[in-house]
Amino acid sequence: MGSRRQATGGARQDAVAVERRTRNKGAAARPSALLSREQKLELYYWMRLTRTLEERLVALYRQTKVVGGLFRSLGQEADAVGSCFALERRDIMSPLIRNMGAMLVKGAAPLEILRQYMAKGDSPTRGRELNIHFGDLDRGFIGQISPLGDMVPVMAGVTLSFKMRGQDRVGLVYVGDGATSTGAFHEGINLAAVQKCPLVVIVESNQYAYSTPTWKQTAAKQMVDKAVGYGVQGLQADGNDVLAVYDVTKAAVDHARSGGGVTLVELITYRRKGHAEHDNQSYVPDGEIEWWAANNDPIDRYHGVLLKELGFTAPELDAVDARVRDEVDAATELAEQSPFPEPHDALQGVYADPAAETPLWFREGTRAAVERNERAEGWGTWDAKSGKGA
Amino acid sequence: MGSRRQATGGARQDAVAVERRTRNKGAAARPSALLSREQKLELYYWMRLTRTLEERLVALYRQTKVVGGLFRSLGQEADAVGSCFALERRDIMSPLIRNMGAMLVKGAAPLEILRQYMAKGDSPTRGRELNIHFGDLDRGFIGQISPLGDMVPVMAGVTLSFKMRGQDRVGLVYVGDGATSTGAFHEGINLAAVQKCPLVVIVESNQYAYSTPTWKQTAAKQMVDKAVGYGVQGLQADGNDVLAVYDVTKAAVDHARSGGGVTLVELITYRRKGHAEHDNQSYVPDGEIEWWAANNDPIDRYHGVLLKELGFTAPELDAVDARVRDEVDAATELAEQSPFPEPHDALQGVYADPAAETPLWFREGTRAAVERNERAEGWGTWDAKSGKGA
Amino acid sequence: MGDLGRQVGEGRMSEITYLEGIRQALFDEMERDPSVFCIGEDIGAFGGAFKVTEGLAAKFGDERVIDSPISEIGIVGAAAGAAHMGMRPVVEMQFIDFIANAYDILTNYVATARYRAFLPCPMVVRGPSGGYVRGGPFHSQNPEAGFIHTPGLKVVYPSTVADAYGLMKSAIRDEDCVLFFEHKYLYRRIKGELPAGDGAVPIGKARVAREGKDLSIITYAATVWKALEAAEQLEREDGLSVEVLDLRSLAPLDDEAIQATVRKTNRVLVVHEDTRTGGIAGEITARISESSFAWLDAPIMRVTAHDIPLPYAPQLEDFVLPQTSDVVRAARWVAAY
Amino acid sequence: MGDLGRQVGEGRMSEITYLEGIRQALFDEMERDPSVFCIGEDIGAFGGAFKVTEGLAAKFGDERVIDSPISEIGIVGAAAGAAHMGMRPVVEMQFIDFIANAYDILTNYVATARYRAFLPCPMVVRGPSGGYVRGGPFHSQNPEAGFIHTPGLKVVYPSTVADAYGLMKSAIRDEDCVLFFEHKYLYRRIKGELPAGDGAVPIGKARVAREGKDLSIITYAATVWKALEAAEQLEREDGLSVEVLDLRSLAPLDDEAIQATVRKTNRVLVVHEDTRTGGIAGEITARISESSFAWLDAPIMRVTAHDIPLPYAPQLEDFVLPQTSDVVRAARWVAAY
Ligand SMILES: Cc1ncc(C[n+]2csc(CCOP(=O)(O)OP(=O)(O)O)c2C)c(N)n1
Ligand SMILES: Cc1ncc(C[n+]2csc(CCOP(=O)(O)OP(=O)(O)O)c2C)c(N)n1
Ligand SMILES: [Mg+2]
Ligand SMILES: [Mg+2]
Repeated sequence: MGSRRQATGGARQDAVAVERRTRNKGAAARPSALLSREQKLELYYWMRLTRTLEERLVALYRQTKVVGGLFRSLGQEADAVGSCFALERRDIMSPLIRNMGAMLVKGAAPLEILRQYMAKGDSPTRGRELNIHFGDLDRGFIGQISPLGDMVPVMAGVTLSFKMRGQDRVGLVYVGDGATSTGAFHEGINLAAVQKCPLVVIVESNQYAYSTPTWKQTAAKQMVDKAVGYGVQGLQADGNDVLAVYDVTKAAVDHARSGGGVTLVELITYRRKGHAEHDNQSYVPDGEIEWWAANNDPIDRYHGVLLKELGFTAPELDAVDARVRDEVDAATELAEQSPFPEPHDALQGVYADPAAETPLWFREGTRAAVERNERAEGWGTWDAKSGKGA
Repeated sequence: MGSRRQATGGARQDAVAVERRTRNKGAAARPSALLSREQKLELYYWMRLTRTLEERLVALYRQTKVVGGLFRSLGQEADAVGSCFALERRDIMSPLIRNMGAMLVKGAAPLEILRQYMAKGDSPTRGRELNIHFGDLDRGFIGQISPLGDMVPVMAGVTLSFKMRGQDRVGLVYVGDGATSTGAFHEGINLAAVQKCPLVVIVESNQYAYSTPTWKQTAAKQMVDKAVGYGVQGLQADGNDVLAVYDVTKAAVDHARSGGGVTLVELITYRRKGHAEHDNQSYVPDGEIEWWAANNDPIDRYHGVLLKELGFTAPELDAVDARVRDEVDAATELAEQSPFPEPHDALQGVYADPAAETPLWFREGTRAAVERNERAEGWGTWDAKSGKGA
Repeated sequence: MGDLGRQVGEGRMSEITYLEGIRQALFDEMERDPSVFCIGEDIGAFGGAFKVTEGLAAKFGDERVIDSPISEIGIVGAAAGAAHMGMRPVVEMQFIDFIANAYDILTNYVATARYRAFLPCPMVVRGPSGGYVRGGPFHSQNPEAGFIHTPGLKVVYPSTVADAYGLMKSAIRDEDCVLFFEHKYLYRRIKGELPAGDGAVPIGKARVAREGKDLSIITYAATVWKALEAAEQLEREDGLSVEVLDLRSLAPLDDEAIQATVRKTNRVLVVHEDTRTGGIAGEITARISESSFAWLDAPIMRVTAHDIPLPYAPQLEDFVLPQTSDVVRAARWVAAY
Repeated sequence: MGDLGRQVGEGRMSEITYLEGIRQALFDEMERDPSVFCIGEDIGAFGGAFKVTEGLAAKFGDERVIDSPISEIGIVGAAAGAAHMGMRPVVEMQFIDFIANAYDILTNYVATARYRAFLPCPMVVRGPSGGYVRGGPFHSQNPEAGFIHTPGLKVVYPSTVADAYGLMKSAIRDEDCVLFFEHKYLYRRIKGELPAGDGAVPIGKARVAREGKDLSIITYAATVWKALEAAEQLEREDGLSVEVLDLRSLAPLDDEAIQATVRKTNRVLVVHEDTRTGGIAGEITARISESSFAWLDAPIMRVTAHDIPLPYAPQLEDFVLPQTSDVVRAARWVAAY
């Protein structure tokens, strides 16, 4: 694996190279140059909120208040936030497990996320689904499911409906570098490409799929190369530069909105935490994580840009950090007070009609089977002597 | 659809352009230049045999002696024959419905094919599977199944086994231009690419998938563009030039054999008959079929090349035609005499163990259920008065 | 009404085929509701492998009758996405056998959308199903068992023209995903009249196809016709009065109708064309056992296909699939028990 | 024996977990037969999401413990191709839920290979299955029903360490494709000893997990343990003598063992964790009805999950899945009938 280790290390250089490529564009041509001062600060806010909220979840996880696994996007906050920031309110986005930042941008509340992770009854899915697997059509995001790739054809259909109805709306779907290997990804992006659906497909090249490095996932030199096989526009950017991410996604969104169809956007980033919190990352070459943490943290980088290039002051940014902490504290307090689901709520809403399932016959208080079966004589009692129910 | 019609028509020019590209290679560099005189004649024989046998099948189909549909490869004979001719005996090939020619090259007998189409009991699948859905590992071909794309991952595994065992063998799998849209194709070629399996994937660009033209199948400009997304070698050739087909496939086979891994080969051809014999091709633009028949028939073209460039004489080629006719006549006679399957043969071999299923209880002579159920009193009789079995 | 409408519409008072019944329902619903659209392979100008959608593209345009790539995952997923946004997609599987390719997205995504995410997913997946047509192992399947097992999906499988028409209407109007299995053996063999009026047939209700008192045959799809044939023969030759229940809906099952016929005749034969082990007959048997054990005068018996991939040669296919004579023989046994 | 062999080997006389039993069988078979190899996502150096294959790559090398792309169709298809050529692949589904993605290639290609093409396809598809672990709708499934319905596939689902070990050996040695479901709730909760000797457990044979005379509970996988708990409680509190039959093999089913227990106790409860409609309990009920109706003193009743996508919150999951108290209550009802 020696030489391959270098290949993984090589991603560093790629990232830098790509960054340069994106940044080299004349500043005026960059959509991010048109962002207001407030919006630029907002980008920082969403990234900081993502990280702080996830850190809070880690604390709750260690207190065993999180039910199930915990998934981090540490080091990928720019990818999620910068891309979703390029959407309009009416656009629809479908996130993956490392796109909590995108969901926040789309209006998901920290309180909702905390309740989800704690499997509370007033969480968005009322305890039915895990972690950030939830959505809201009104706010413009659709919850993922676990089988990877499936959201790509679903978003092909969402955006097909925009086209059919002549709606001025765009869709954006995230897919992991690993999930590009699925048949669902392939069928979905191909269908969207043929139909010229207004869809942006963001491939998050975070170098790993669980423990599997990208070179075991595909022989393609880079994910963006896949665009040509689908006959769609392919763009690539440094996923740890939030403005570059915004710029590239905005270009793709504009392309979609103006009838150009699908763009495959590759964002190059790095997953600094394990697949989930339990994963000890034994498979990561020594020093790799540390390198990214020290040299290419998206929040640190943007913090620097804000101070050094965009004329913000340290107190301004500190104020954002403080606001985020307060919001997460408040949400945590509320979430902890939330009730757990009522067991019987499980019966509601498998179908629109019937609106609820009935409890099965063997459950206390449900004697339908007994009552139906004339000859039934006993329930819950047994006479050992006679060998019959009383 | 007007402009699209031109797109379809444009394939003509593409085909010519590609042909030129392939033919321009220095003749010495062309593997086909190394073929013996006999081999060059053999190529003609296989193409002629394919066509004549299919024509015989049409006759039998009209006599309703064929059970089910009939699938032609008219106009694609060079694609199937030229490509398979590049394999060694020990190599494994997996054909599709329009690769009867490839199967013949690999040793499938006209008699077998006739028996299959007539659903005879001594056909290779004993009446279990349709038409040319059969294989023989000894002769080096594996039978396809209907769900499109599935043979790509299967052949990834076949060639993975070659690699694991250090065998000097290559695999070749055909896939239709339409079937490139399937998840199975994607997952199979990607896996083979990552594993550097010695596999040649031939995409047959015959312009249609059933009634669907290629531009509704993919937005890619050409199928060979898909190679880059899988990080594999991509080659393209005029599929109606049997020597060009041989050359390009031989290059891909050599690449695989020498450890280079997967090649995606696009062969540009044209499906002159409908999807199956019943299909009236109402969806084909006027004149398109006629153009291909008149200007780009692979057998006509090779016939010309043999006479004009390669020093063969008309009597030599006529002799091949005659031999083919005799062989097909003889095979037809035998196939017609073949017995139909015995019904009970259906019970054999779903599993290795148990070796056979038992007939179900309600079948004549099978009273297992009756015998098992003590209280059973009657079988096959009913007394209307008493309302009971006698 | 457009061309197709008139064409088939004229036939309303006269007989149309099962296939035309489906087409007419698609037509009527597309005309009624602009959010209904069709997507599938070769369904546009070509009208589909069996011509079920013939004429629809000409009437409603390419954008509402979409020729798709060969991508069963893609079209089912896309239908789900469009359905979330308020469309009413009808997906054609060129043969229902290929629904296997969409098994994940149907059972994991579509079926659970409402429950896990409160996302409406009103869509229909339809396609030619079933054997007796020498289609071989991949063009003859009856995949209902894998889907009635999936909470969140509905499954219907009509056997008559009126049901083909009426269930398609209800399927398209349903707020959830309905799998609509069409028996290709019946496509052009069965004729019938459409009812006056809307003609929608509610999902979840079985149909007594023939009244009887000695024995009940519970079945659906093509074997309804075999059961009816058998019933006639049994009446003629044995004086047996056989009731035939056509389930029509496989999910949800009509427990009431099943109970009613069982409690009436006290003898049951469950017949289906699908393979035996794990087929829906087991489920029906279990429900009867649970609800009506005390009413049974004989074991509930099953007549089904053998547990064998369906072979293609007529001699073999006929052996593997249940035939009318099998139903007759089995019915005699149960009646005589 | 290599490192893993010694490590686990030493434990042979002492207790090992269910998970270790599976790992040991993989190890022993890979050592015995060089054509055995594993393929799946993250199964190499990482050892798999549940660490079932831990240590195998170190011992047998990357080429025999292959980390694959996220491609369930790809790895199942590749396994089939390799199996044709004489290899013995063992495919891991990271969670068995994702077997849905391979439904086409498994049911259409793999299952039919021998029958339609006389192609041997000896391979195993294995993976963590089942609920009671707060895994939510896509990490808790029991997909056996969709596969026992497919002629050509075998399905096993062990509940003990010895069976996990012994059935894996038989599965790898089988000439056909065996789906090997591993209950993830049992992975580290169940301990036991491996038998001396080869220890292969034949496919198709059930196991009497507890003898009894008043009532039979037929079940498999995690609910075997719930049935045993219930049986103890019923013995203690009601003086009921309950027999528990652990099916172990779901395809083929052990009809003899089922008949034997039914004819012995005359009362049957079928228990499974899978959802109710279309679950395997229906098939078992039908087989009993057909073969042993005359022996039944009570209706065959089912205790199963509710027909609901499995929710994730503990309160909801516990409500939807069958619990020991449900088995107790149901058993009392059947016994008292
Ligand atoms: C179809 C399918 N197969 C396997 C899995 C198990 N699984 C969950 S996440 C994961 C890795 C995903 O990697 P990638 O797509 O790169 O996303 P990332 O976690 O890096 O963001 C795997 C294999 C799954 N969820 N779905
Ligand atoms: C998964 C799947 N979906 C649909 C079909 C139905 N079908 C059979 S052949 C065909 C068209 C195939 O076109 P192409 O791959 O281009 O091959 P060609 O017939 O042109 O050689 C279709 C849609 C199928 N066999 N498998
Ligand atoms: Mg990744
Ligand atoms: Mg084609």
